[in-house]
Formats: sequence, structure tokens, C-alpha cells
Amino acid sequence: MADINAAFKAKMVQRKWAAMGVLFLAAVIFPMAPGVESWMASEATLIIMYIMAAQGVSILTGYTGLVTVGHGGFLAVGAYASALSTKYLGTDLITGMFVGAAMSAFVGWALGLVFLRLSGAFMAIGTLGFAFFVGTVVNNVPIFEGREGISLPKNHVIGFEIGDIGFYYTALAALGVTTLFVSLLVRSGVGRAFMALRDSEKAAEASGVNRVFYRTLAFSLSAAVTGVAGVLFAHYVNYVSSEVFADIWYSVDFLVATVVGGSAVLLGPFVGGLFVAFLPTFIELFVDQPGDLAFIIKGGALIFVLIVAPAGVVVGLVQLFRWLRGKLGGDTQ
Amino acid sequence: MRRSYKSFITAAGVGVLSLAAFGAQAANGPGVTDKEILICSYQPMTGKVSSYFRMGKGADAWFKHVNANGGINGRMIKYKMVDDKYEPARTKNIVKRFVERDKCFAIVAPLGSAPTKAVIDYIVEKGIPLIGAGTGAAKNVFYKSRTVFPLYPPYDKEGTDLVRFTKEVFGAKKIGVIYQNDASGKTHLKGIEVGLKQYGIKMVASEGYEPKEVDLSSQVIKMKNANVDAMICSCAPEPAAKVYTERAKLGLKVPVVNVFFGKSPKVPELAGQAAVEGVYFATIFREWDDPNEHIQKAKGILTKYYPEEQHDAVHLWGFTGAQVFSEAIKRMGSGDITRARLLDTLEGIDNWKGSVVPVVDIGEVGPGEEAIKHLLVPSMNYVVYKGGKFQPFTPPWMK
Amino acid sequence: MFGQLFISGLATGSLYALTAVAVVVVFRNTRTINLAQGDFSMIGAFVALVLIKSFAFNYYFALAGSVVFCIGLGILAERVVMRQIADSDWLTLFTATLGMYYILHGVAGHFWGRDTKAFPLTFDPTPINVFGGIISQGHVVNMAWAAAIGLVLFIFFKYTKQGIAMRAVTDDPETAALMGIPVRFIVLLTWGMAGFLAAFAGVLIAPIIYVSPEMMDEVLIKGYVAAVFGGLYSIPGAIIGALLIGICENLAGGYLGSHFKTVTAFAMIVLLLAFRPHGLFGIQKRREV
Amino acid sequence: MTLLRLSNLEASYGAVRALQGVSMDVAEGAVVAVLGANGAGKSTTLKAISGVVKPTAGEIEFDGKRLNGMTPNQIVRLGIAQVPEGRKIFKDLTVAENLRMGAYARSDKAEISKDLDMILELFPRLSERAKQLGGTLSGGEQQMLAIGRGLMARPRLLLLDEPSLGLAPIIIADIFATLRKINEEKRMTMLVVEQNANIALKNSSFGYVLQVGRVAVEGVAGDLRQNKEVIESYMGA
Amino acid sequence: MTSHLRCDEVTVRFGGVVACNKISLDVEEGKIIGLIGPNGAGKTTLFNVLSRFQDCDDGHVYYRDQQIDAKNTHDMINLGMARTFQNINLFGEQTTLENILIGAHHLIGNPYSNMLWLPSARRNERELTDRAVEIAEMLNLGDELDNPVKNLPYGHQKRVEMARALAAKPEMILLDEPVAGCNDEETAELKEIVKRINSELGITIFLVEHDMAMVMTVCDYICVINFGANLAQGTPSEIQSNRDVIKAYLGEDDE
Repeated sequence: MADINAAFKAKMVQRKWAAMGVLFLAAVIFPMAPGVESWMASEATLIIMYIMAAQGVSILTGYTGLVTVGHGGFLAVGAYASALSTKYLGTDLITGMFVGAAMSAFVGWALGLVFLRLSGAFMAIGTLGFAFFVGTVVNNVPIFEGREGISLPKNHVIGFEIGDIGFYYTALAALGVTTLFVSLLVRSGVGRAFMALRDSEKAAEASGVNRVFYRTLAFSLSAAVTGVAGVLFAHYVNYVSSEVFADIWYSVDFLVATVVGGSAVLLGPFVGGLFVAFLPTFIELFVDQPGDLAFIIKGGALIFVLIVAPAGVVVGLVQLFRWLRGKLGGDTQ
Repeated sequence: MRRSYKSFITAAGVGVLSLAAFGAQAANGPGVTDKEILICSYQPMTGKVSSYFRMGKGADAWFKHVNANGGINGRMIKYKMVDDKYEPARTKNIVKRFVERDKCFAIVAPLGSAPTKAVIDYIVEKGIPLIGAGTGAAKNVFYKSRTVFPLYPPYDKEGTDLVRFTKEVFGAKKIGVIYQNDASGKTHLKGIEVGLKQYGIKMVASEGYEPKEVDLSSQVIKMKNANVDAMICSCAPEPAAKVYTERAKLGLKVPVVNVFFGKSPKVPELAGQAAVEGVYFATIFREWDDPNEHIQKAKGILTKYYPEEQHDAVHLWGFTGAQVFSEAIKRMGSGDITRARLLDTLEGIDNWKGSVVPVVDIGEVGPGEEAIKHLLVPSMNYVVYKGGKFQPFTPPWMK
Repeated sequence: MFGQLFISGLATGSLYALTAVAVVVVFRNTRTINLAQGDFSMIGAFVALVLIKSFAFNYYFALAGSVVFCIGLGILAERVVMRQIADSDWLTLFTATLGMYYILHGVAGHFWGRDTKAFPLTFDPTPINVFGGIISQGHVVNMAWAAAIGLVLFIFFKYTKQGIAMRAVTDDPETAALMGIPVRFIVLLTWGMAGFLAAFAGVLIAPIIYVSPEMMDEVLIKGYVAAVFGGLYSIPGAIIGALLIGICENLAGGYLGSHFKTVTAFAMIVLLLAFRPHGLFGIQKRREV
Repeated sequence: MTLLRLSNLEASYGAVRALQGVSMDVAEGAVVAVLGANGAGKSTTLKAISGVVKPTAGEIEFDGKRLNGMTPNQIVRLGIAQVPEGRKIFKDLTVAENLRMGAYARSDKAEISKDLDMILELFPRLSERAKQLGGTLSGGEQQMLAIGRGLMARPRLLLLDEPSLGLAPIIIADIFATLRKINEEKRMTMLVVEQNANIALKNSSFGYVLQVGRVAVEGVAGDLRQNKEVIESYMGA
Repeated sequence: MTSHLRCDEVTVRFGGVVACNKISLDVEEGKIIGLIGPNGAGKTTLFNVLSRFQDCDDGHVYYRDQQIDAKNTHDMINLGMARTFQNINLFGEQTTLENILIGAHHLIGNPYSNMLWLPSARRNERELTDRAVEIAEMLNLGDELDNPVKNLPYGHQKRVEMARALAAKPEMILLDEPVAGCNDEETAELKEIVKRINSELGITIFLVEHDMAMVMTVCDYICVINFGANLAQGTPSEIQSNRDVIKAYLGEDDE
């Protein structure tokens, strides 16, 4: 029994990595495939940025169990950190990502300390307040240039100017790194501590998990990943403005992406990011000027997913797959 | 399953072939066939500023009207609008799609400062004419390119003019400013500061507000407490209505002039006529109830194609770009429709009185020069709301 | 200036209060933060507007129609959506209400357009003087309405069987079930009440912030903040939170500058939560093992 | 006449098999004690009767009706009230409101107010504190309130889950005296779950001792008090 | 005798209720000590004080003569004290192995190198896993390593809790009702395990339990509390014949 289970699990793990590998390989080949135009790569870039931001949210909300409605704030922190360092120090995109991640991680750490004892609905409103706070700061403190915004030069990576395809590959590489990072993290002792805090704070503390340290660590790692996505958002359109980054709808969309895909599953943000970023474009393929219909479809789809697969699409599909297998296996016997 | 896959392949193949055939027509510009001209625009159909989608509806109504009357020189105008939710990253993708997939001939009457800022580099780089975008942000208006045709003057110039207005019409010495805390309001503020120096006036109070703010009482109270002689209101219609309601409530009787994008029948409708009585507005268009034939025609068209809409200035923004574009195509006659010819033709529109704008007079932009000379609506007029309607008002210096 | 800022703030705060109370009522009996609460109000306002404009109802009949419609909407939300996932975790419930938010937004936009619409002024626009501050009659009437609804709620929760049962379910659902209280019916009642409050909030606020699909977004967030401020379980706490936020916002706008106005509520809530993680009147749960 | 009959009742919480075949008979008008150590399944038995825990197997029959599958409020309407373990007073409701909730399933207003008077007479301490919040009462007062709340349903069968828990001996004696009085005056049937074997058996006519989800010993109360096994099951000798 | 854990007149009040009233007791190194008392006697509160989940209002707690009543909860593991919970408190979605590994959390070394799987962390992680497997086998959980614990039978879950506590390499384990809810078979098994942990690994055990049969056969020494105060202490046979204890358990018998 156990051996079968272990074997099954090993197989699933293998499959997961195989799936990820195929996915990335496909993503690498994609822009070069015949019939694929640059705008499709741009669409994919948008999805990549959403996936990455949702990965950040999933570290906190999925693996550590702290619901955040404020990751738009970290998106802004990452975006502005990189934008300012590009404008005043002339850093390139790669350096920008490190700057954005570091700044975001620092702010996340501080926020984690402030919200040390919050959970549930209280944490949600606290993080939402943080997003608004960031919005007000970038809107009013002169260095951020408010809604007028900061225009950035064309993107450079180690001295070479990159176009939209180059940007796509850069974003893809960054997504590869964050995916690797998240997958290592959640399998490590630190990831176990996060999940232990999520499942039972008491038992975690009794097992020696330092609640303060790991909560703030989860906050800063989560913020860092979303911060990198913010850097990409900023450089993708070469422009940051409080009109864009002070918007709470990013925060909400990232949370939706995390929930839809499955909050504590590696593939979850991929499905969720696709859902949030690509759904409007997808609907447009079938309906001309969907407008409000897009809203209705989005809401309906969201509720449908929650009712049918409360643990997210990925988990739901795995369960469906197992059920089907059991059913088919039963039939042949 | 298998069959749908096959049909998909077939469809894709047909698509690729037809695209190839499309590109083969060398003479006309992209998006132009003998039957049709495809032009595009991005609009905030949903999301936080969706009420500005009125601009797109205005342009759309005009093109529908054109098509219903047989198009222009035998060509229909296909006007494609896509929702960008006012998110620049989406705008960028949408514009790329316009250019690469849809092969749009030009981008006409799109909306938004932030979205346009994010895509203008790309649009110019690809040589796509950008006609009548709804933005007064400096980057978009002063862009050094011959392919950009801005709609209206930059906000800072308007701000300066409004200061002059308070001095020469109201005789004000110390003024107060209420502004929307965004790019438009802050640019107005910049222009106002220039005007203050120029006309020797003091600004004793300046209060911002957030576009969605529920209650604007504290801002108006501050105006009252600062004892201002006159107010400049850089407010969109809904907030303007709130400001005038509060102003009437507090009995603040000082004269007010509002920027042009707040000039809308919405304001008296929302705030009540009494509260708006005597408020001056800058404006760039004729009034909806102006007996002028072009306005009346536009009114009919909008009512026909968007019967639910209440007539607003933002619709006219859309009309302007659409009408100027149609005029240019008309003037190009039966020859090849190319982008280069479009630019030449547009620059050749001088002293044209055939649209909702009193006069369209497009200047020429040489290489390396700023697009400001391309303004579709270069001049600003004023109106005053009296006795239940907007009435033309001519300040002393324009007489 | 203080008096005027204070009174205007109080008027705004009372507009947040009904939404805050509804957030509390739903949360404490169902663990759900209802993000669609504002949109119930928005739909309610549209319904009232349609009744007035197209069916020539007078204000009070329109209000009544809106109340009936919103109660139905609340009950529908519970039966069709929330009951299916009633046993799920907090986040799922929260996200599901977000789904309802999207749908209601889309429906309103689809049927009534994205234009801002005026709501007929029902009261004499002449302002009146109260304690050195000026306040419009509409605001006074709204505050009176809000107070009246508060009183009705107070009587309902204090003296009626269903009201007490609702509080009993808040306190301990399992024991309530043991007493023969039908918990599911009470939950349905809770959503009906959310609809009731939403209709009043929407119709009362409509003449002031006008009617559009987005009209309640800001109010909902302030209402949620106010509810958390009061600890999420306490109705008086939510009302106090709402008034406090209205007043502090206005004072901050007046004395610190308008830049600080909208962020005030969030600065307040972040500060409060940093020191009192369960709100002002929240129950600090003992750490039991 | 048998009022309540459990036959081979099984129930579990997740992985815990709390009941593994419990059978009991409660005669009308009797006071029956259910004894046993922690985790023996006493509370689960009561919860299954009240319909809060759904049995996985076995039958519950009350006055000839099958209770399986009924909702708690249907069961209360049939005449079964429970005084839950740990009192479970509604802390944010006043004493009077708590009592009123006990009568939720009834609609005979005049009778309800009569019962209320009766209970306040029975527990004069409660009438002094009628307007206080339930959470502010002392442990003994809370137990009185919980019993009063159960009585407000005017049940034919009252289920009591550890009424002596955490109370001082003098108060325990007091409470049991009252229960006996109610039983005698109203002929109300009672099923009392207790750890405190002596006091429970002294005040009951029949007893069951549960051990790990099964009935280990049963018998007339007086006999059980002398029973070696009972002591052993408690003291683990 | 060496004192391993000692509490000295510990008092805890919740509002007006005194949950623990000047309780003193001493846990001798290397022994199995039982804490018993009727429901509501204050056992769990005392347990929480000892494992630093609860502050005491008065009195002190000493671990090997070091005062610990101001320590953080998570520091107790570093001192060498692990605990289990009355109502199983496992990480349900995770596998048995992962649950056991959480117990070894304080041995993961530098968290930053751990989360990036640097070579040292990798080596360390392998060692911890090996040890976790060893412990699992010792507790007859070898077959369940890859199963999510929420799918395990109750008795197994109890053992996983114990395994998690053992994974921390403790010198002392506090067991909060280790056999509550278990059937006879499971109880017998757990009893055996508790004895083995004590004798083979030399770990001091302090347990709260209601199952007297288990307490009497396993414990070297028993403390009884009632109404939040010390009632009696002694060897199992002394306790079994103590009049006060019998009275407390079976109830006041005034006849």
C-alpha cells in the first residue's frame, strides 16, 4: 500500500517536473514558431508577469496561510525601486530586478513586523490598507512624480538593447528563476515551517518554529517575488505612474489568480495567472467589444471554479484525473 | 476532438494565406482595401474610468453614420475599439495587436493619458498616424513626430489662461484652486503657477481630491476659510458637481471657472441647476444646444446609434478625431490611401468649418518639431451657465 | 472650521455606517466578508432610480421596491452561491463574494450603462445651521434615516426572537442548533438583512454620490475598514468606526491637507491593527491549547 | 415504557471512532446516568441523540419515532433538550435572553412566560441576574442557567452533559437536588452524562458505564455504586 | 535525584477564575511522571505553562534549574523540551514524513542556506530525513511515510504526534493525553512506545492522562491535582489507595 503510494507520488513528482519542463521548452520555442507574431509574445509576457506576481502571493497566502489583498503595493514598490534606479543610476533591467526584489523584500519584512498578530479578514484589510498607503505615497511624494509618472528609456540587458521578444525571454528567464526558487523553498525546511504555521500555529511553535521570524520571512520573500513582477511591469511599458501602480485591482487580481489556480500548488499561479491575464483577450476572440459581458463571465467563472474545485483548478484536475483512473481501473477489473 | 483540431489547422492555414494576400496589395496602406479602411482605438470600456468610454462611442457613432451613408469614396470605415481597462500594459499589447495582427491603418480617437504615454513611442516608431487621442499630457502633446495629431491643448496652457480669466473677468487678487489629484490636475496646477507670476495673482488655497472621493466638503470648506476672491476648479463632471453642491451649501458666493473637461450637462444635472448657476467653464467645442448645423447633426447621429447616452462633451472629443479623419480620407479622393498621403492631407486642412469644432486649422510639423502644431482643436472658448443653459461668453481679451 | 469639518465628516460617516453594519452582520454569522455588499446597494439604487424614472413611483414607494429587490438579491446570493461553499475556508468565501461583485458590476453596466446618473433630489437643497456648522437637509434626513435604521436593528436584535437567535448563532452555532434554532434559516435571514441594509444605504447615498456601477466601491472599502475598526463582531463598534473614519478623514483633509484625506482611513486601520489585532472592540482570544 | 432507545449506535469524528455500538434504553420518567472516563463516548452519545453528530450506523428511537436523519431543530420540537457540556452559555446574551433561546422552538407565549417564572423561582440567583450577560456569571450560575435554558424547551427528555464539571461539591449537590426535584415534580425524563460517578448514581435509577465507545457495564444505580468494575474503570487498577 | 523540570507555586488566573493555584511539582530526570486530576482540574493549563503557551501570574518554572517562565514558546525545543497536544494537532495536508520533519525544525541550520538548498543544507536535510525515517520505523509508521496524515487512522495520528516530538532530539517530552480516544489495542501499543522512548532513548516523560489503567502501569510517579491545586503525589500504588484521590475522582460521597 505504502509502496504503491510512494511510487505513485514519485511518479506524480516526476510528471510535475516533466510538465514544467515541457511548458518552459514550449515557451522558449513559442516566439520562433511559424505563424507566431510578436504581439502574441507580448500577450504571453503579460501572462508571465501575472503568473510571477501570483507566485509571490501564493508564498504568503497559499503556503503560509496569510491572505493578502495588498500585493499591488509590492508590485509598486518593485516597479518604482527599479524605475528610480534606472532613472538616476542608469541601471539595466537585470540590476533593476535585483533592486526591486531587495526593496520589496525590505518593505515586506517591515510590514510583516507591523502585522505580526493579524490573520484572516483582519490581515486582508491591513494589507489592503498597505496598498492604499503605497498608492498615496507614490502619488504625493515628489520623487515618484505622481500620476504624471516616470518614463523610462528602452530596456537594456548587460549593455544590449532588447525589443519585445528580448523582453519576453528576459521575463521568461525571470519566471524560471522564481519558479525554481518557489519550488525549492516550499520543499525546504523553511517551506515546511511556513506550512506548519499555516496549519497550526501552536503545533508549529511547539516544534520550535519561531513565529515572528518565519512570518516576516514569508512576507519578505513573497514581496520580493511580486516585486520582481513589478519591475517587469514597469519596464514592459517603459513607464511608471501612480495612476497605474496605485490601483488596488492588481492586488485583487493577484489574489484571484492564486485562488483560482490553487494557492499551495506549484502550477497554481500558472493557471490562475492565465485566467486573470488572458481571459479578457480570450473573450474578445469570440465576442466583439464584450465590455460588461467580460465582467459577468469573469465573475461567473470564478464562482464556478470555487464551487466545483474549491482547492483550485489544478487540484481539481488532479482529483478528476485520479477519479477517472479509479473508475476506469474499476471497469477493467 | 480530432475533427475540431483538423478544422482548426485548416482555419489557421486559411488565415495565414489571406494575411499573405493582404500584404500583397502594395499600393494602399495597411488596413486599406478597395472596400474598407480599418482603423482602431483603445478605450476604457470597463474599469475605473469607464465613463470616458463616451469618447469612443462618439467616434463610433460618427463612423456608423458615415458607413450608413455609403462610406467615403466607396470605402467603409471599420472602426475597431478594444477595452484596455486603462491598464498601460494591456494597452501596449492591444496596440501591438492592432499593428501586427489587424493591420490598422491609423489609430483614431483613443482615450487616456497613461495608456497613450505607454504606447506612443511604439506607435510613432511604426509610423502609424495617431489622430485625436484624448490626452492633454505633455509627453503626448509635445511629442516630436509628424504622425501625432493631438486633440486639445495641453492642460498647463489652459491653467495659465484660466488665471488670466480670473484676473480680467473676476478682477481677482487671491484665488483658490480645487484640482483632481492626477496628471490632469497637476498639469493644470503647473500652468496656473506660471499664470500667477505672469498676472500677479496670489493662490491662497489649493486643494486636491481623489477621483473617487465620496465627499469633497473639506476642500470647499478650506476655500471658504481662505477667503478667496475667485476659484479655479480643475474638476471632471462628477466631482465638479459635488464641489458646486458643497459651495452652494456653504453659501460660498465667489465666482468660479472650471476647466474644459468638466464642462458637461452632467454638472447641472447632478448638482441641480441652482448650484451651478453663474459658473464659468472653459470649452473647446460648440454647445450641444447650439443651433449650428454640425452640432445638431452630431446630436442626431449620437441619438440614433447610442440612444441611451446623454450628450456630453466627451462624445465630442470622439467626434472631432473621427470627423477630421473622415474629411482627410474624403479629400484624398479615389487615389491610393497611404499613410504618407494621409499626413499630407491632414496638414492641408486649413480653416475647415465642417465639424463640431468651430474651426479646424491644422499646422505643419517639420522634422524634429513638436506635434503641438498638429492640434485639432487649438483654441479655447468660454461659456457661462445661466438660466438653465450654457451660454457663450467672450472674455475681454478675445473681443 | 473645526465645527464645519466635524459635521460634514459626521454626515459622511453616517453614509459609511449602514454598509459597515451590513459587513458585520454577514461576517459574524457566516465568516464571510461580503465584497458584494456595496454592489447590492448599487443595484438597489438603480432599481429605485428605474422605479422613479420609468414607473413614476414616488420616493418612498421606490425605496420600498428597492428594499424588497435587495432582500431578494441577498437571499439569492445565499441560496445560489454561498450555501454551496458554506463549509469552505475563509478565503474561498471571500473570493466568491468577489465573483458576485464582478457579476453585479457587469449586470449593472450592461443594463444601465457606465454613465453617472443623477438621482432626484428629494429634499429642499437649502442648507441649515447646526451648532455653527452648515449641513444640507438631505444629509440631515439621511442621518435621521440611518439613526432610525439603527434603532430598528437595535430593537430587532434586543427584543425579537429571531434577532436574539441571530446573536445566539453568532455566539455559538452548535449550541444554537441544540436549542432548536435553525441555523441555516438564520444564515438566510442574515443575507436578507444584508440586502435590506444595502437598499437603504444605496438609496440614501444616491443623491449625494450619484448612481453608477462604481458608485459604492469607495464606500464599501470604507465600510469594511469601519467594520474591522470596530472589531468585526460589534454593530455599535462598526457604527462608531464609520463615524470616526468620516470625521477623521475630514479633519485630516482640513488640517493636514487634502493629500492625506483618503489615506486617513487606512493609516488609522493599519495603526490600530498593529496595536490591537482584533479591532477596537474585538475580542482578544486567549491562546488556548 | 421506554421513551428513548439506542441500538448499536456508531459514530465517528474524522478518524476517531467515538461510538462503536452503543445500546441503551431510557424509561419514561427515569433518571439514567451515563458514566465513563474522558473520551469514552459519553458526549458523542448525547450529540447523536440531539442530531448534531450524524451516526454512521445504528438506530435512535424516541417515543416510537426514528430520529436518524432529523435536524437538531426537528428533534428539539419532538421534546428533547440538551444541556451541553461546559454549559455553552451564549456569552453575549443576557440571562433572560439565554432562557428565551431555550424556548426557541415553542410558540405558546403564555406557557413560555409561566415556565420562565418557574425557572426563576427554581434558581433565584438567575432572577437576580436576569439582565447580566451570560459570560459574566460564575461557573455555578452558568450551570443553573444552562439547565434552566434546557428546561425552557419544556422537554420530555432532558439530556445533561456533565452538569458537575468544574463546580465545587456544595454547588454540585445543590444542582442535583434541583434536578431531582424537577424530575419528581414534572415527571421529566433525564439522561445524565457524568464523570462524577458517586453523585450521578446517587441521583439516578439506572446507569451505564461507557468505555472506549462501548457499554462496559450497566445496571441499577444502587448496584453499580457497589460494583468493583466501576471503580476500576475509573481508577484503572 | 536530579530535577529535570520543576514548578514552584505556579498560579494562573483567567479573569476571576483561578485555573492553577500555587501548584508545585518536580519531574525527575529519566523518569515517567504522570499528572492526573478530574476534568477541569487545571492540568492542561499547567501543561501550557510548562511548555510556555501560557504565562503564569505567579510562581516560577525551572528547567534543569534554569528559570524559563519568560522564554519564547519556540525556544523550548532548543532547551530540549518537546510536547504533544490533547486534540491531535498535526499538519493534516502534509505527509507523515513532513510532519516528523517539522519536529526537527530547529536542526535545519541556517534558514537562508536551507531554503536555497545549498550543499550543506542538502546534506543536513538528508540526515534529518534519515533520522525521521528511523523514528517512524521505531513507532511503526514506516509504511505511512508518504501518506497525508489526515488520511491515517486515529491511533497512527497519535503516534505521528509522538514521532514529531521525538524528531527534535528532546531530552524531555510532555505528552498531553497520549491515549485519549484510542481503543484498547491502540492504547496498548502507545503504552509500549512511551516505555520504549523512556528506556531506550533515556527521555524524561511527563504526561497528562485520563486513562488510569495506562497511567498506573506506565508512570514511575504520579501527581494529582484538583480544583487547580496539588492534591496528592506518590507512586501509582500509593495514589490508587489514596482516599482523597478516590473521592476526587468518584465524586463526593457523603454517606
